[in-house]
Amino acid sequence: MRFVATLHVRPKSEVRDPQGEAVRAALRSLGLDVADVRTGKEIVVTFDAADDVAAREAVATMGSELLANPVVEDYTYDLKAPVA
Amino acid sequence: MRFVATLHVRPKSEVRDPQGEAVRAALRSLGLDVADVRTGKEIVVTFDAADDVAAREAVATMGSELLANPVVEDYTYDLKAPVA
Amino acid sequence: MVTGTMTAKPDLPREAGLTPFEAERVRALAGREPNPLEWAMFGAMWSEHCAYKHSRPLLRSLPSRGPRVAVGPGENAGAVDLGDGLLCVFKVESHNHPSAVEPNQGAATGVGGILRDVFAMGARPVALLNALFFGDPSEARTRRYVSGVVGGIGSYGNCVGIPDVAGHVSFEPCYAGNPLVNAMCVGLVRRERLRFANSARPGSAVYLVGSDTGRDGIAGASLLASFELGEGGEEHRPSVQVGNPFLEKLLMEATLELVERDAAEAIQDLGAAGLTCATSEVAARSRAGMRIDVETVPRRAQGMTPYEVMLSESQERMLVVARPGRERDVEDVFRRWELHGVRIGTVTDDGMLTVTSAGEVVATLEPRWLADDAPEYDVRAWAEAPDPAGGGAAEPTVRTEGAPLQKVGLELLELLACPAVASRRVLYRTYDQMVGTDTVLGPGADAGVLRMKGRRDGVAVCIDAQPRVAAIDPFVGAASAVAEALRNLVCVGATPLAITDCLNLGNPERPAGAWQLERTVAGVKAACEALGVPVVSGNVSLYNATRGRDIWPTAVIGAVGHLADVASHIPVTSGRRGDAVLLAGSAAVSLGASAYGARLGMHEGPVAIDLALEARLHRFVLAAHAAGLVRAAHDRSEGGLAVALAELALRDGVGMRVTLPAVR
Amino acid sequence: MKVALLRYPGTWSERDFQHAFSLVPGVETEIVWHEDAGDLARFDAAIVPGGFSYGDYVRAGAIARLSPATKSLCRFAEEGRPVLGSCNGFQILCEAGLLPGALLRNAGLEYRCDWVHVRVESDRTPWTRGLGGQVLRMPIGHGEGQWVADAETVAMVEAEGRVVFRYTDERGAATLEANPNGSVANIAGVRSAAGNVVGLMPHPERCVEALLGGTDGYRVLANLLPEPVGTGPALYMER
Repeated sequence: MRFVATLHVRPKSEVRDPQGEAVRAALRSLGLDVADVRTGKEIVVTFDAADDVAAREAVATMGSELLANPVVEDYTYDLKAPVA
Repeated sequence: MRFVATLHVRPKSEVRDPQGEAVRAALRSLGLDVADVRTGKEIVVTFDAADDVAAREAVATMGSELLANPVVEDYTYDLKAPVA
Repeated sequence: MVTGTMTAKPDLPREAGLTPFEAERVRALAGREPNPLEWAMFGAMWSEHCAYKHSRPLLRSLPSRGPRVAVGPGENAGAVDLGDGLLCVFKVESHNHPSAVEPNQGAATGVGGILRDVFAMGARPVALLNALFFGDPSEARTRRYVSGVVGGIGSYGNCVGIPDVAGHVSFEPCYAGNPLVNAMCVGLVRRERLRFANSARPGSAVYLVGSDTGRDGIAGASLLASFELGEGGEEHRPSVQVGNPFLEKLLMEATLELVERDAAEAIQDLGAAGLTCATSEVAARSRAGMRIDVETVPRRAQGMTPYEVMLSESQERMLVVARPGRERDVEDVFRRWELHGVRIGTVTDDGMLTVTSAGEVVATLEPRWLADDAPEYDVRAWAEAPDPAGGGAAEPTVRTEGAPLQKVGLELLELLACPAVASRRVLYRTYDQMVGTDTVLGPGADAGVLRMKGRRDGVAVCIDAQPRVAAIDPFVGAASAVAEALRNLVCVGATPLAITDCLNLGNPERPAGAWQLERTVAGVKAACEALGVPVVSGNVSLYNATRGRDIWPTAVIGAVGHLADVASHIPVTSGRRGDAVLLAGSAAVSLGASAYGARLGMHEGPVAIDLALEARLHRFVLAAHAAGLVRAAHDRSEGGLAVALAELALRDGVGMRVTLPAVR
Repeated sequence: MKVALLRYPGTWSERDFQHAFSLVPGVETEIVWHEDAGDLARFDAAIVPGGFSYGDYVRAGAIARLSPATKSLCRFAEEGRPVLGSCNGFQILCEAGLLPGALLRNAGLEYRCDWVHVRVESDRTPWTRGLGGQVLRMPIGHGEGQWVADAETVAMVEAEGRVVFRYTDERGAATLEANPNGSVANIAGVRSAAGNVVGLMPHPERCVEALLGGTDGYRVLANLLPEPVGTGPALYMER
């Protein structure tokens, strides 16, 4: 069965985000009253798995093995089951 | 008033996504049956604006002026109004 | 009355990383019980990483004087005189433990730190080099380390815009769980622009400039590098430092402009132990006091305690002491470079480092206690050579006697493809080697060569190590590393001026670790004396081990040489039909510690080095260069004679017909 | 002939361009800090040098686009005066809308520092006059150099002869192996409709002296002079 998982990978809150610092400064230069910016990655994976359980296991592997670096990043995901 | 906007910046469908191609290859090497991968950026901006309308204008400026390059990217956003 | 803001901890000294003996010494110096923040400051400053407790007694024996030496060990970096008032500033540093925790950021912040050491002296960085040591590349974990570390070095150096011109990479099993990342930086400065950390005067304003202070690396580098990763490696994880190379570029330009305008009287970069180290070192070296208020320190996180502000190792920060009356100029330079620079205190004449928070004194210690009075441990007291296995093994049997020719050819191809010998181009291709348009010879050559615009002379730089030899005999390994670095310089026709060294070793508290440290320093000393080259700067990284197994003693040598005329290096195909191919130096043949042996699973002695012969060899090659007789010279290292010949032929696209000398 | 070398926070090859132009007789250069670039009228040409402006955060050149210097650069370009953007400069010119397309991360995601060959596809620009069809050898050093655009733009750029440089082998053939970053149709540089604005990923300022491995960059920079000059100085020239 075909699934679509969207993984959101964000730097851990206590870890510094230089890109966020740069975007905040740039947005302020546009005259916007910006307090804070955090940047992260969003990865949309279209894949096949036997069933819902297998799909969740696959996404967990994607997150922990490759897409998020556990030392400096956390990840969440939402999984869209195939259209009935 | 304080708002939190989350902008999702994604490459246009017809444009290449070198990161997506690399991630797809890597996930397949982990033995996952992956058909397609699209990578994008997620930018969470905490900012102040007079009201909801001003907030939406601010986010539109962020997207079009800096965070997305219209030649190769589209962006969507969701806006969390301040907690009442 | 001094109050601590931390809740009382059962054993504060131990928590800060101090042994009971060291805690007693602290109490004796302070004449009272320090508060928790003060214990943490002592713990960071008396860590092995900052205080070199186990190596200082040995390092004093290294030769550090010479006609060309402008700045010797003890400063942010060493310097040699290139003539006409131009100095070459350089140093190598290790960032091993942070790179084991997070390879990309660990290596990137290692580059950031060594760059700041050089421009803190007022010198403009002109070249970066690195020496990397990994486990077996067939393991997935090693490949992750390699891509993380190389990616980190490239992303940082390329963004700041400093060319990477030379390097060394070793793949040996002992580094599998503990990779080594040594970064070297070379800079240039006019003598009158040289800046130190020892000229702060009472009354002068103290500024902290650069990135906001966060909780990253809380006592990270100083604590991390003072314990084996194996012991509770987990809870060290969160103290990861993240670098911002863009901010580093602004900080570099601002610092160099302050020096140009002569608006700063003392400059110090913030590295291990953060603000605690910078303030205590500037105060101690200037024989002055300093008063700072942590509330003025710009912060990135909310609710940070004075403890966290004083121990944070956030990257890209400098301490700048303004010349009296030049405060506005200093602040203008910060603004121009869009940097956040804040006055955090004043130099005083009461001989005390006093830290206040919202008007309340939270720490007051003599700077000297922190910067200079850490105990020293002479490892010779318990050094002990490991059992016979450490000695030279029996003569390895050479099984290839009279092997058919094509088999030898096949073996050469396999040797050229093995990790110890294979080209590193796939790695250095991801570094910018040409920014600055001064790179005459880059990675792949025997040494990097830089021209200096407006001058005819040039500078040659290289970085080398011999871990396979040192694993058998640490003395010979260290001496061979020095010899190989200088050999690479003379191959490009450069006269060696001085070296910087980074000694990466295991746990010095164990007899074998202590012996290896003592023999390694002795090897560097012997080679420097025999080859007439001083050590002007350096670094020691101890406790490199995984689950109790030490890495091989790894002396990394960075060398700088001088070329009278760089134009003679116009890159043309050097080999021409009919040119003679000569082997100079020792024709002795031994498979000891060879890459060839490694492929067959052999890793035994004997290993030896004839330093007198080495010195004569260097003089010979330089004389031949000076007489214009040499088209190309290449040194025989990993892979031996066959590989050296093959590399030269490949590089210059020529063939060679060679008859081997009689084997002795 | 007075040339402005724009400098944004994070730019680093303005000094390399200054040195390169010092070897071209009759050309004077001035490094212009981005905050002081309000009026470029006194200059005859402008260079947007390489570097990591604003750390290349978000996208290479994305933040530099917002700087006041970029707005006055657009005015300068609209007046028809010669503008050359190399590497980060090319990215900034695309972000600013002065040139078509965009620069994505290299295929394979790795930063590449190498020598490449490029064929001059259009000589209707101040920078490539007299060089049409020639194969130049120049260095590249970038991580985001993959030029892309939508199908219509690619077709237009090719049809109107607005491709200025194309990655090729040493004989001038635009092969797959010669493409270092995956750019569409091996495109290494394009020009504006009027032709006065040119952007390219390679670094001409890094190859103006034989000492550093090549002089083909000299022929691009020296093209600013009234009559085109031959090959660059064979040896390093003391200034």
